[in-house]
Amino acid sequence: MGRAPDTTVPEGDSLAAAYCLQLGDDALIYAQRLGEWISRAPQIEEDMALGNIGLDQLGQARALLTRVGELDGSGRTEDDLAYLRDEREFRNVQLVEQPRGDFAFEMARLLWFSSYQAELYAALLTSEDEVLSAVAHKAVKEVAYHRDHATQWVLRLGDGTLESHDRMQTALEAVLPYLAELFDDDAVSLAAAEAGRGVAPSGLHDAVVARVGAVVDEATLTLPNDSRWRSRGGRTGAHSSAMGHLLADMQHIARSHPGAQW
Amino acid sequence: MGRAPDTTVPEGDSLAAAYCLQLGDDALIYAQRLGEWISRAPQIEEDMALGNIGLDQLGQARALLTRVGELDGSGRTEDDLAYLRDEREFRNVQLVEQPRGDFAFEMARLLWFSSYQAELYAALLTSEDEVLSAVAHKAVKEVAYHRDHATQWVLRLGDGTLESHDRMQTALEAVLPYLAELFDDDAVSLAAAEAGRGVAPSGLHDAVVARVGAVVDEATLTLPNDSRWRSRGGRTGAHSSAMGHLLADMQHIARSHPGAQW
Amino acid sequence: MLPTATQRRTQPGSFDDLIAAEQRIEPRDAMPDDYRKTLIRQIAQHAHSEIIGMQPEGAWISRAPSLRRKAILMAKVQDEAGHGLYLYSAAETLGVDRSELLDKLHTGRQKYSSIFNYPTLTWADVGAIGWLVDGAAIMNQVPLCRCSYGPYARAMIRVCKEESFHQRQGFEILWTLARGTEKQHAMAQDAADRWWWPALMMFGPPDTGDAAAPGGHTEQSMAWGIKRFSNDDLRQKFVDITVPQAQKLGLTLPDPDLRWNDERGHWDFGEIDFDELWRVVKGDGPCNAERIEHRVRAHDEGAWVREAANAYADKVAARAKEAVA
Amino acid sequence: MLPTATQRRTQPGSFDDLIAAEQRIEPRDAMPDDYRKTLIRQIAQHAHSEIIGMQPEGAWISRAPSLRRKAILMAKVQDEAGHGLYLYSAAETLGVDRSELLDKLHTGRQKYSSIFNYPTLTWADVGAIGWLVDGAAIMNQVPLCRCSYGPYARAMIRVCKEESFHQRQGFEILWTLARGTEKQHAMAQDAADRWWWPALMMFGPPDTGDAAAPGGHTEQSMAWGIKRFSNDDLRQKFVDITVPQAQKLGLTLPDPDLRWNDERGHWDFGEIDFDELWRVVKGDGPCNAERIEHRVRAHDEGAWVREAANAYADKVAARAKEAVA
Repeated sequence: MGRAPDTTVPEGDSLAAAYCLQLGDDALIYAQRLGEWISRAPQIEEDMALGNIGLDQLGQARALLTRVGELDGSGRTEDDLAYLRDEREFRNVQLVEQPRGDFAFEMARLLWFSSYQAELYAALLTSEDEVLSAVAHKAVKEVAYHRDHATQWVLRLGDGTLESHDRMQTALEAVLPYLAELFDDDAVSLAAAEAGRGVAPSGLHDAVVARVGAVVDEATLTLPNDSRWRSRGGRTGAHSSAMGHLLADMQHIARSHPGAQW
Repeated sequence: MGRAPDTTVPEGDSLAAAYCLQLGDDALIYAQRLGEWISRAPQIEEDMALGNIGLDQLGQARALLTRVGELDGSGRTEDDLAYLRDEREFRNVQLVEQPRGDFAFEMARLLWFSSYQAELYAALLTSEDEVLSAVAHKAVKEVAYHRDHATQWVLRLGDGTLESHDRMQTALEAVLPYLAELFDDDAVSLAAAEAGRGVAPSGLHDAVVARVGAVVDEATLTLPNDSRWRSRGGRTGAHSSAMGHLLADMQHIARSHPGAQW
Repeated sequence: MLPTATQRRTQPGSFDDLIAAEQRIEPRDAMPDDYRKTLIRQIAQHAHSEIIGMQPEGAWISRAPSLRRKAILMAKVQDEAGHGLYLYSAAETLGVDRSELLDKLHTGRQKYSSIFNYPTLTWADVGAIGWLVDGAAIMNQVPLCRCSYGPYARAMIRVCKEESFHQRQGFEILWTLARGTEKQHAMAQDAADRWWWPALMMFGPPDTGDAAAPGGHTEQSMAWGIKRFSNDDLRQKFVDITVPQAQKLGLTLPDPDLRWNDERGHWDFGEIDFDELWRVVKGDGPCNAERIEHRVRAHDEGAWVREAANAYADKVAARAKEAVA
Repeated sequence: MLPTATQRRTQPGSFDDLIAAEQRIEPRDAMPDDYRKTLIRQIAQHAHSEIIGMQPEGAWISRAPSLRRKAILMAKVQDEAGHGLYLYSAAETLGVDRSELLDKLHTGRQKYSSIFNYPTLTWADVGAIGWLVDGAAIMNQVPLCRCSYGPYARAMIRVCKEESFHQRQGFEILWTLARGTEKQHAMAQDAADRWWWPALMMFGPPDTGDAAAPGGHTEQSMAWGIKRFSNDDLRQKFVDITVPQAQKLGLTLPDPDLRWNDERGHWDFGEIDFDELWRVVKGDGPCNAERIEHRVRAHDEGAWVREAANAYADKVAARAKEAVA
């Protein structure tokens, strides 16, 4: 009667595909959230900046998802992967799927996520997967800009007005439960790291925390570190309640026209 | 080169189907909005009441949409009609698709919409379409309860605290632009009325306004009547920006599993 | 030495005699303070569970994949609101009021069933909650229909009747999925995989802990006729009933140690990871924070409405008084 | 009799001579008050249109049906933000500032193009906006690249370059839909049906109204080198270019009077319902209220961010000063 849960880790190209899928889904879902800012930002320059950052993330997602389809032998396109997978098949961390909050929340998320991506892509420059290394070469410059942008804003908000200081501090606390997941050594990343194609997330932790910590200090803010709970499971397709609605919106038109070209 | 827009009005059973579709879509989309209140109402009794009202609307929708599939010869089920039509094919008025606002907004919408439905179903008791008349027999009692429920709340809120009075007045103004559409004599309703199967919406106007006006008066509120704009086009499938997201959410799972039974 | 609460008799021959005679205690009967407190805590936790339990399923009302299922689900979640109401009313007969209890829920001073801190990831989870979670709840609750405290027992009779209806509906959802497309079957299996162990944890810690030790909570609750069976007995009963249902569904359960034990006449099952239970109970479950935030938001956003209703009721009463005077 | 603004010369031989010589007026040049005011109003309206114009298309970013289209759309809407910025900057060279202009937009004292008060009902509308709305905008804007006011002319050169790119992308969306499934084709046709007439109205009222009468706005703007062609001339040019494009797309246009006139060498077209235009301009369009609400909400929600940025900039400046002192 009994059945042990399936914990098989793929090998070879399938492993590489699974690894690219995680990175691609992070970028795709974050692009989706960033796109929501366009026409809703605090000033027009910021509509443009967040649009730019979203476009960069979307570009990374497209390259990575295309690579997934090449590697896993399924022949799926970037669109098949983005539009025709169900929630349980998405492999992004829960941080990126959280609903758009206020601007401080977005800057807290962006500072952490871009700092994480900066270390990640820097490490992937030497990946044995040439496509992944090429993606990393392009992305590493993009995310440096994202990190810089978030840094500037965290400084302005932290060291701006009383209200902005409070909001920025609250935002740092709001993203806190979602950070541990970024640095979890999931089975796929570990195997990819061992195969010389990926990076063990835990190895990125200290550099990212040091970087973010320095910004937070300079911004006269406090890095919170005590969370009653933490998110888990994004890498195995367990998502938070916001994810289903995000996917419904993203996929609805494509799903409504099976087989159509756009 | 030129092409005149298609303004053909269906006849016979197709007309009856088109008429039932309008009424059914009103009920379906309103049920969808009411369902959003469950677990979010101001008190548990109200979670139950709004759930009940939503269930009644959903029941009406199911009967009416089932009837559509019988009449139009397409053999479509209630689920085909609810889940597999695109936004432009929905025939509900824009009032019911507006996003959930505060509780005062919901009570303003419910008072108007249930008062409209009360007059509508009363008139449909004598429809020559026996199924429609049977639906009306059941519904007329349900919507009397909805109207009573809304009436009680509009009185409490209008004549409650300063804040509730202001919120209720604001809510009456917020729904105002969507009311005219309820009483527009669209081609389908007019033809259905002529065929003895439906009601001309304009004929319901005075009774509804009198009813709502009396409640508003007693609640120490003012019935606003001067709107800079009014909604148009729900009956021909032109919907407001909220509708696409509502449908994405409602249809996503069903669309993601073509042909599946649930 | 002063008498303990249980030893103390509020009215000679009354409470203990009623308990001994398996008669019901009613609100106006005298009762030991600890009995009252134990009941308030238990009934409130139960009521809170119904109210918080609306959320994981309620999240699927807008997305239910057929109108029939949507109607059934709306009615079910609405029933949970109703159960919450009966139970808060039962608690109120013990001299607390609902707003006080809600405040304790909102501020974390009273708990709700930890099972509702797990997320509903797919439509199949709505089925799994009905089948497994309501199934386990019934197992816990049926004995409460004979609870010594009258209002609680009567509320439970109503609740259990509806719960068993919900349990069948959940089973039916999974039955349909398990016989549906390949994706639907996988969805049902995934839900069973995720909900099985948390459902087993709903029966609480094993009967080897402090609470179950002589003189502990369990013994006291049993003596008072509030609890009738041990956690492990109820858990075993649930496993014995549910395993054959899983077989009927054609779903496997995620426990390699699950096998029929002819000698015991029961299903053996694997070790439960109670560390996870405690982690979730202490607040580090996937949805603890979200559930309370959702609940508090609804409550806060509704404050002005409740105030208005009170103000209006006062005005109406004052007008009635004036009219009489 | 006092000289009118146009007759008045601020510096002998300067402004009028530059205009007569088709030279550009630059911010530091003297210019008549009415010229300045006319330009401010026109550039501001143009900038507002870019900013409000982000909404109808922006609403489809989350739902774009392929990642390639999503990227193109995000880039396009972002371009519109950029156009808004160039244009506000051009207006600022005339001595107003952006926050003042935004305030006028938010309070209804300055307008934006009425076309953006129509809703985007389907994905095909994103294509139709690119093809028809951007197409009409380009027709209006290309002559502005030769506008007498330098900063405006230079902004328009950049804008037009990007707009024509957007126009091609819109055409391509419809091209793909028109050759797609039956439902996609219907979607494209429906979009063409709904956007055709509003696009024709983008050229403004016919040249028979007050503004076009001798001594009216049109004549003045032409004399100043701000306007180069009449509304009806531009509209005809647009129809002549667009009808063959519709034929290429395989879409019909919703005008039974549309036919080639060999004699005129132009396409004849039906009468435009300017009552609708005025109704929408006056506020009774399907999305007027929504567009301004959306814009004001974003602005209000961002107020604390802008304040913080200013406060921080002040602090940084103060610290720099201190460091020097």
